[in-house]
This record gives sequence, C-alpha cells and structure tokens, in this order.
Amino acid sequence: MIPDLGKYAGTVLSAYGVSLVLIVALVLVSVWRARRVRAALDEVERRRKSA
Amino acid sequence: MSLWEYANPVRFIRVTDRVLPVVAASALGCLVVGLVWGFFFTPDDYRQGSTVKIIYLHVPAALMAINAWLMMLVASLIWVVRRHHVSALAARAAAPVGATMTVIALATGAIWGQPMWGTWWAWDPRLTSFLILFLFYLGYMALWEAIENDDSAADLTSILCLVGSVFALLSRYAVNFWNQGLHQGASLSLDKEENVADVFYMPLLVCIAGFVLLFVALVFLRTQTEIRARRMRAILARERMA
Amino acid sequence: MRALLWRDLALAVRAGGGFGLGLAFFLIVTVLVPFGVGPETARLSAIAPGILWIGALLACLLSLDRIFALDFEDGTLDLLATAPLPLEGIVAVKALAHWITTGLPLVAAAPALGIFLSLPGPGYPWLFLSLLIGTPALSVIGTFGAALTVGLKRGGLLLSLLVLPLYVPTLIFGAEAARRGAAGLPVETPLLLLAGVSAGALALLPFAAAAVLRVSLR
Amino acid sequence: MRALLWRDLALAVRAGGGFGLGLAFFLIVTVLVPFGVGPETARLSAIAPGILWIGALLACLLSLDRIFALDFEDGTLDLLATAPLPLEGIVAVKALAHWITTGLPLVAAAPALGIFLSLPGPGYPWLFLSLLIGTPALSVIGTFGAALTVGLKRGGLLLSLLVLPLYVPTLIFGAEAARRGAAGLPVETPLLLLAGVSAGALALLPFAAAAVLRVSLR
Amino acid sequence: MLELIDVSVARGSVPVLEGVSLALGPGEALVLRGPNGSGKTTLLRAVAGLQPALAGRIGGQENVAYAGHADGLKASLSVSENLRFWAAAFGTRDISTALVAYDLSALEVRWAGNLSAGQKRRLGLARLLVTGRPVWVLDEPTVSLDAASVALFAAAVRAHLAQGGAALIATHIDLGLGAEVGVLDVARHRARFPAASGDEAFL
Amino acid sequence: MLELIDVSVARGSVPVLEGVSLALGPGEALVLRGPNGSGKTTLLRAVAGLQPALAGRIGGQENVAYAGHADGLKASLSVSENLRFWAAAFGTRDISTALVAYDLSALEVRWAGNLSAGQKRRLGLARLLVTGRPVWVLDEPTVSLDAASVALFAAAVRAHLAQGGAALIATHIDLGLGAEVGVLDVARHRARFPAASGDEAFL
Ligand code: HEM
Ligand SMILES: Nc1ncnc2c1ncn2[C@@H]1O[C@H](COP(=O)(O)OP(=O)(O)OP(=O)(O)O)[C@@H](O)[C@H]1O
Ligand SMILES: Nc1ncnc2c1ncn2[C@@H]1O[C@H](COP(=O)(O)OP(=O)(O)OP(=O)(O)O)[C@@H](O)[C@H]1O
Ligand SMILES: [Mg+2]
Ligand SMILES: [Mg+2]
Repeated sequence: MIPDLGKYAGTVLSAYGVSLVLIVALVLVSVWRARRVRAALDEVERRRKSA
Repeated sequence: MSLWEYANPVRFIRVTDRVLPVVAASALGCLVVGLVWGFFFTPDDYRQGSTVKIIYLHVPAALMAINAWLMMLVASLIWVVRRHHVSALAARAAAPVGATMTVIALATGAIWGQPMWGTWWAWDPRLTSFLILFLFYLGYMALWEAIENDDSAADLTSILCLVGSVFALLSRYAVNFWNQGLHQGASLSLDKEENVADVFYMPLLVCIAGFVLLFVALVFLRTQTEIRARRMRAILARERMA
Repeated sequence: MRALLWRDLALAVRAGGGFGLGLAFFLIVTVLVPFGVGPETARLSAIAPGILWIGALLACLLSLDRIFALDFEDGTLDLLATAPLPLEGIVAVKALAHWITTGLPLVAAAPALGIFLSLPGPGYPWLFLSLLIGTPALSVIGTFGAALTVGLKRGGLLLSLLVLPLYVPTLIFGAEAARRGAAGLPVETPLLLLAGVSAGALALLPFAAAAVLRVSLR
Repeated sequence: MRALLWRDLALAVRAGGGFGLGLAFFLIVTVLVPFGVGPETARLSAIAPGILWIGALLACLLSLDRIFALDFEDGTLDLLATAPLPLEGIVAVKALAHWITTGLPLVAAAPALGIFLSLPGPGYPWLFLSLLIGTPALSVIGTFGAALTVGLKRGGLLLSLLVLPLYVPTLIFGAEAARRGAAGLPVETPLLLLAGVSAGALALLPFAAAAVLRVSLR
Repeated sequence: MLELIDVSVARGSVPVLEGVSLALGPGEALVLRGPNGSGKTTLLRAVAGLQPALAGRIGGQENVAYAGHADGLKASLSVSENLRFWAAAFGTRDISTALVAYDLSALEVRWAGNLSAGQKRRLGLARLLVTGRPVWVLDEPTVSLDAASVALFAAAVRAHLAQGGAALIATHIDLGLGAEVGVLDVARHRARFPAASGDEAFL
Repeated sequence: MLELIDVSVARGSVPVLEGVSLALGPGEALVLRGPNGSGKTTLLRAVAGLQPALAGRIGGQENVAYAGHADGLKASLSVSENLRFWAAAFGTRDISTALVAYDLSALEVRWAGNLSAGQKRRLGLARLLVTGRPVWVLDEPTVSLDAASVALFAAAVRAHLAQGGAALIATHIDLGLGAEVGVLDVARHRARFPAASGDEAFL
C-alpha cells in the first residue's frame, strides 16, 4: 500500500514521523492536562460546596 | 449581545464546550484526508522526487507558527486595552502550540534540506527568522512561568509580545539583508515555474485547513484549562487564607 | 534626575560596583577565542569583527541585571517609584548610566582588542563607529529586559533569554557594518540601518520599560 | 549531604531556579555567532568546535554565582557552616549539583547545536566526549571561584574575571580535542591531558574551596 | 490629607483586607495593629501607591512618604550621601535636620553598609525627614531600635504632627506616642471568603 | 555548655567589645542588652563560630544553633520543605514538634517566599527546634513578631531550658521570660582605644 518513495523514503518517512509524533504529543499533553485540571477543580469546588 | 461577552470565563467555557467537539472532529477529518491524499495519491515531483510530500506538513506548520504569534499579538492587545482575562489566558494557551508548530516547520525543513541542499541547516533568511521566532516563543513562555501573580504575568507578557513582534519583524528584514539564501529559489521552482499546482495544491489546502482547525481546537481546550487552573489557584489561595 | 544619574555612576565606581568588569569580560572573551578556534591569523582576522561585536554584546548583557536588581532588593526602587520623578525618566537615566559605565568603555576598548584578533587595518574606524552607534540600543533594550525580570528571583539568565532575540537586529547591522568595513566594502547601508534601529529603540523603549516597571513593582 | 544535594536540585527546577537557562544561553550564543561572523558554511564549520566549547564555558560561567550567592544572601550559608557537615563535603555537593543542573545539559545539547554551525561529521563524538570530560572541571573550578567571591556584592563579573584564567587549560585541551576530532586527526593526547586536568581539579579544589569559604564567611 | 474609602487590598491575587476606611487630617496619627499576616504591609503598600487597591478609593497618595521593611540604603554610599540623594530625588536640599533628629551626625561619613542593624534603621527613618512629604506611612518603623532610638523616633513623629503632618504606622509594639493617637485593628477588616456561587470568574 | 573567657571581638577590623566573660550551664539563659551599634551581633557571630574572636577563648561552639538577622529560608521551598532540609542537615528527622510549637501547621504547604514578615520569622525560629542543638544563640529573635507569637517564642525558650538547654539572646525588648534570666549589658565591655605603646602592629 505504501507508495514507492524511492531513494528518499527515509527522508519523507522521518519527516512525517517527527511531525506526527510532535502533534500527537502536543494533543496528548493538552488533553491530559485539561483532564487533570478539570478533575482537580471539580474536587475543590465540591469540597467548597459541602463545607 | 456584544462579542466581548464571550470574554467572560464562564461563558467562554460554556460556548467552547459545545463547539470544541465539532472543531476537533473536523480538524481530524481534514488532517486525515489531506495527509492521506497527499501521501498516497499525489505524484512525485520530477526534481525533488518523493520529498515533495513533506510540503503537506512543512507549509501548514510554517503558516501556523506565524499565525499563532499573530493571534497572541491580537490577544495581548485585547488584554492591554480591555483587560479581558480570557484573552490573556488564550495568548498563554496558544504559545506552546505555536512553539510546537515552529519546531515542526524547522524539523521538516531540516530533514528536507538534507537531500535538497546537502545540509541539515543553512543560515538562510527564512530558516533563520524561524529560529528567532522560536526564541521569542521560548522567552514568552519562560516569562509566563517565572511570574507568580497572574495579572502581572499577563501584563508583562503582553508587553513582551508587542515589543517582540516589532523586533521579530525587524529581524526578518535584518536577516534578509544579511544573507540572500537558498529557500526562496527552492520554493518558487516548485510553485510558480513548474506549475504542478493543482496536483499538489488541493491536498495542501486541505492540510492547511486541518492545521488551522487543530490550532483552534487546541487553543480552545488549553484556554479552558488555563481558566480552570487559574480559578483553582484562586480558590486554594483563599482557602489557605481563611 | 541628575542626582539619580550621579548616584548610579558613583555606585558603579565604588567597591563592588562592577565598573570595568564588563570591560574585563570583553577582554577575556576576546582572549579566549584564539584558544578555542586555534591561532591561525587568516581565520582569526576573518571572524574578528563578528567576535568583537558578540563579545561586546555579551559583556553588555551580563551587566544588565544590575540595572534594577540591586535597587529592587534593598527597597530603593519602591521608594523611587513614590518619589516625584516620572518613571520614564528614571528608566532613561538608568539606561544612560548603564551605557556610560558599560557601553562606552567597550566602544573605547574594542579597537585595542581588535589587535589580538588581527582585525584588518581598514576595519578599525568602522568597528568603532558601529559600536558607538549600536551600544546605546543595547543599553535601552537591555533596560527593558531588566525591567521585565526585576521582581523575579535571580532573573539573570531569563533576562538573557528575553533580551538576546531583541538584540539580533542590532547585532546583524552592527557586525555587518564592521565586517564590510574590514573587507573594504561600502558600509553606508548597514550603518544607516543600525542608526535607525538605535534611534527607534531610544525613542520608544523607555516608555515600554516604564510601563513594565510599574507592573513589576506591584 | 544527600539532603543538600536534593534540595539544590529541587531549588534549581523550581520557578526562578534557573534550570535550563544555562542551556538557553548556550543555544543563543551559538545562534548569535553566525550573525556576527557571517553565514558562510566553510568559515562556520572551521570555528564550530571552538565556538561550541567557548559557548559551553560561558554558559557554565554565568551560572556560577548562583552556587553560593543565594545561600549567602538569605543567611543559609552561615547556618550551613554551623551545621554538623564538613565544609569540604558541602562544597563538593554544591559543585556536583551545579554540574548536574548545568554541565550535563550542555554536554547533551552540544551535538545538536553543532548542526547550526555545520560542525563536520567526525567531530560530533569527540565534541561530546571532550565536553563530558571537561565540564566537571569547569564546575569545580567555578565553585572555587564562587567561594572566593561569595561575600562580595554582585561578585558576578569579578567572579568571571577570576575564573576565566583558571578555565584556560581546560578550554585549550578540550577545544583542541574537539578540533582535531572534527578534522579527523588523532585526539588521544589532548583528551588525556584534559582528563588529567579534570581529575586533578576534582581531587584538590574542593579542599581549597572549603578553606576559602571559611574565610569568606567571617 | 489622606483618605481611604472602603478600600480592599490583595496580596498575590488573594484579597486580605476589605472595607477599610480612614481619614487623616493635619496633626493626626493612626496606628495599625493586627496579628502577623493580617495584611498591614499590604495595606500600606497600597496606600503608598506601590500596588493597586482591589476596590475603593485612596485619596492623597501624592502626599505620602513610605518606609517599608527594607530601608532603601546603598551599602557603598556614606550616610550623608544616602540622605542627600533622597533629598534630591524629592526636590529638597537640607539634610542636617534629619541627621540631628536621629543622632546620625557622628556616623555621617560611615558607609551605610557598615552600620549596625539599628543604625541602618535610624538612617532609613531619617530619610522621611528629607522627603518633605506631609503624610508618613511607616511599616514597623522601630524594628531593631533600642529604647533611646525609639524615643528619638517618637520625638520626630510628634514634631512632624505638630507641624501639621500626619502619620499612618503599622507596629506590634508601643511607640510611646501618647494616648491621642488613634488605633485601627486591621483584623476586623479581614476579607471574607465568598460563599460558593459558581458564577464568579476567578473569585 | 557555653563558656566565654575574656573574649574580644572586632567588626571590620575595628575592635568593638573586649573582656567579655560568661558561662551558660543547662537550663540557663542570658539576655544581651546594649544600645544600637554596641556590638551584640558581632559577639553572637563570634560565639556561633562565624567569625574569629580577636582574643580570649570560646568553649562549646559545637553546641550552638544560631539564628541571626536573616532567616536562612528559601523562598521557593515550602514551609515544611525548608524545615525538613534543616532537620536533615543537622541529622534529625522530626519537624512536627517545631511546626506545632510555632503554630505553622496551617502554613505547612505555603512557599516561604509568600509569608508575611512575622510568619517568616516564626519559621526561622522553628528551625532552631529541628537542629537538636542545646545552646541557642539568637539575635533579636522577636523582630516583626506580634504579641501572640512572642508568647509562643517565650514558651519555646522555656521548654528548651526545662529540657536542659541554654540560650543566649540579644534583644531590645522584653521577652517575657521571667526574672530568673540573667542580663549582660555589653555597653560595659565597649572596646577602649588603646593607649599608645608603640608595640601593637598598627595601632
Ligand atoms: C529548517 C528549515 C526550514 C524552515 C524553517 C522553513 C520555513 C518555511 C516557511 C516559513 C515557509 C513559508 C510559507 C509561506 O510563506 O507560504 C516555507 C515554505 C516552503 N518551504 Fe520551507 N523551510 C525550511 C526548509 C525547507 C527546505 C529544505 C525546503 C525544500 C527544499 C523547503 C521548501 C519549502 C517549500 C516548497 C515551501 C512552500 C511554499 C512557498 O513559500 O513557496 N523548506 N518554509
Ligand atoms: N505572594 C503571596 N501570595 C499569597 N499570599 C501572600 C503572598 N505574600 C504574602 N501573603 C500572605 O498575605 C497575608 C498578608 O501579608 P502582610 O505581609 O500584609 O501581613 P502583615 O500584616 O504585614 O504581617 P506582619 O506583621 O507579619 O508583617 C499573609 O497572610 C501572607 O501570608
Ligand atoms: N564592616 C564594618 N566596618 C566597621 N565597623 C562596622 C562594620 N560593621 C559594623 N560596624 C560597627 O560595629 C559596631 C557593632 O555592630 P553590631 O552589628 O555588632 O551592633 P549591634 O549591637 O548588633 O547593634 P544593633 O542593636 O543595632 O543590631 C557598630 O557600631 C557598627 O557601626
Ligand atoms: Mg508586614
Ligand atoms: Mg545587631
């Protein structure tokens, strides 16, 4: 399925690899931090409401 | 209702919560379509061979790297003039995204340069000004991290962003003056002279749309996070005082 | 205002004031370069104008954190801000004092240090002139950066990170002028551009720095 | 002792602690050099090993004053000196903490920065190795210098002045090793000499630094 | 000369005091009291214009001479050079009254860095006399002072009030200013933690 | 536990005190008094071993825990991290007693840099409890403390003495330690300008 990239296969694949890894990492970090902060804030608000 | 109402943090979160899934889904859609199209279904360039496929990552990333800074500039101005907290936090949220885009443009460019120019790095003006842009991102983020008080941090980073923009522009001209470089030639030969435009152009546009949507989605998400984090800091600080 | 300038200069020349240390740093950087890149004259004279500019820039950079940090730590800055002096004026005086104690000695010393790096003969006047025009810009830009980091614990290196990209245009035009001068090429264009950058920075940055300082002092 | 090391590392990574800023400075010096000396690849690659060594050395140098100055200012050093820890140990731990937070990142980053300066291919491993061997020496020598200047107000630049001559042997051997490596010449001799300098500095200077510190604290 | 109307102040974006109102006319002095951490320093900095108030109005800031925990002295300038600088910064000239009032004449040529803790403090207080400002805002002025110096300080404050000045002083100890001085306990103005309503932006 | 025999001390090579002799046994405390600039700080630094004495003998230096004008706190470490570090440096472990004694439990997770002047001081004093050293040498310990905190401090000193510790304290104010505490007025030991004998090196 992978098209014939010729002698530049390494170049093209590493460019795609690096970019996709960076993008995915950025997305994951953002989502993970969003989840954590959201959970922490909910916890704090709950404590505050009950207090 | 004026546009500024969205600058209320609570309303911002409510609205973006609704919009975010749509934006994220269409970003994913555009990226998949554009990249798959570009990677699998476009021909090789007769001179650059298959390396031309890098363009689908390189150009959108380069565009977003610049646009993210422009967005931060606008958000900083809004904070300075109207003091809407959301815009300051949005600028803060956008910086790491812009920095990542800059890194992607630099990395794909460097990888591309290896076969095309025979070197990973050359002090070409466009490359150089991207490197400077990256330094501005680093300094901007470091300043946010270094200041404890959120409002002071917003003030100081906005002024840095304004002054930095002027100097970034100035550097762009300085660098052009300093070295004529390789990059323009390479890009022109592809776009204008050979005019393989349509084959490469359509998937490229889709990819650019994908990157823009991805940027918007990430900024929404990260701004929400910053708002929540700030609210949490405020509550915790007050609880400790009480 | 005059009193402030006078006091800053007096403090700089007193014990521990750091006058001359920027100069010493410049000297030592210049001396280290041949150890690092090797002693071949041709190679050294090719890089001499650039290295001298970079050395001057770094020496300037390292003395930036003194501009406000000392006054901040001992409470003087708080008191100055409540004194009947405009903050813009305070900032401008501070930048001027920095230039007199750091920039000016560097300008004067650079031609002498050019000898160590075998700077080609025609390069000397242009090196001198470009530094004379460029160092005031380095001082005001640096004052802005120092104002940004004033409240932060040991902002020293953060300051470098913030200021260096701002120094790029000055460095490029200045070093280009010195380089062209050394090679006997025409230098008008880069010198004019350098003067433009300097004038712009001098006219606008004190206001930005004063605004920043007002926030930092909160 | 472990607590001290751990505390120093914790302080370094906290806000305002300055971790990574030495690295940033190294990056920026490397980036500035082409602006100064011009973009020609051949010229850059000739000076690359030397410039990288000098950049690492300066980045190291700039972070030296943090080693004791912060602890001195807030009184911690006085209290540490009265704690039941040998001063030699305190000094050694401080030097180690400095190396971990500053030297090690520089070593790791240097090859990446070599790309910017078109460092020739065979130079990479030798640059890495020479920095790995040389930076510990930079840290202990620097700790000694920091101990000498600890009581002085803003000893920062004086410190540079004192330490730079002490850095010269390390720089000469280190840069020579990297330069020969980049040129494909044999590198054993400078590397061995560099290792000798490092070993000697590591063995002796902590004692000298402790003695100096005892005097500085009076 | 100085007027605070319903002022709230925050430290590190946490409100610490709210609803503070006070007014000082010529010849009046007010002592701020309150336990450690109650917000005296924060309030005084706001009064001196060094940080913005969260809410409320502060009138007469331009009359204020502030002296905080730090003395604003340069270690490598002499006692008289330090004073002369501040006199010039505030547009006055005479420093001899200040030297005499705090018994600093004998120390005049000494570097400020070589003074003892109490001597430094005396110099810091002498600075107020050369500002020529009518409202003194002082944060724990008598720290490190011995009994004789506290008496000098009290005399200086009384003389200042007699000349139509005013003073706002945060302190934990008795200053010997006499009974006519008002006292404000800031603990009563402690900012309350608002009940959770969920609609405030960041609190 | 601590013994000074005929000690002279100098500051910046100027002798300030001479002929100071004192001895502290378990359970004993001594308060140093003297006007500003009389040399209390100088003497205490010599006792703590931070500067050499000009003449005389100081015994028991290794027992000393010193607290000077500066608190030795790291602004970017939390209250408990600061204390834990000092506990480790002095080879002890328990910090909870110290936190309780100075009422710092509520502030435990706060960064030391964000405390008020008095809170910082309390933390600096709490440090003494984790040193495990028997002789406390304190320079104006109650600066910036409110009345309640001074009482906490007095209680801590009394408890320390009851456990067989000793304390040497320079202060200008009354600490409320009770009458059993000795007082030494350092002004009586002021160094005289030596008569010319031609024998001293430079004097
Ligand atoms: C680190 C290295 C590089 C950086 C930072 C970089 C940066 C950029 C930037 C900023 C653009 C601008 C997009 C626009 O203005 O429309 C761009 C476009 C482009 N780059 Fe690069 N580039 C790098 C290396 C390369 C290399 C090695 C090649 C190929 C030989 C290349 C080929 C292109 C092409 C074909 C375009 C497309 C559009 C155009 O402006 O004509 N780039 N790059
Ligand atoms: N940067 C900060 N962030 C959060 N809270 C802070 C910060 N700095 C101080 N605080 C807190 O603000 C409160 C008010 O401090 P302030 O210094 O005004 O007190 P004070 O009345 O002057 O106390 P003292 O008598 O001890 O000097 C204190 O509880 C303190 O812990
Ligand atoms: N570096 C110095 N050189 C010369 N004299 C100095 C130096 N430092 C301090 N002095 C002087 O030494 C004397 C003793 O100072 P010291 O700090 O011991 O006094 P102190 O009793 O602690 O006073 P205070 O109660 O004000 O803290 C003072 O008269 C001071 O002016
Ligand atoms: Mg206070
Ligand atoms: Mg004292």
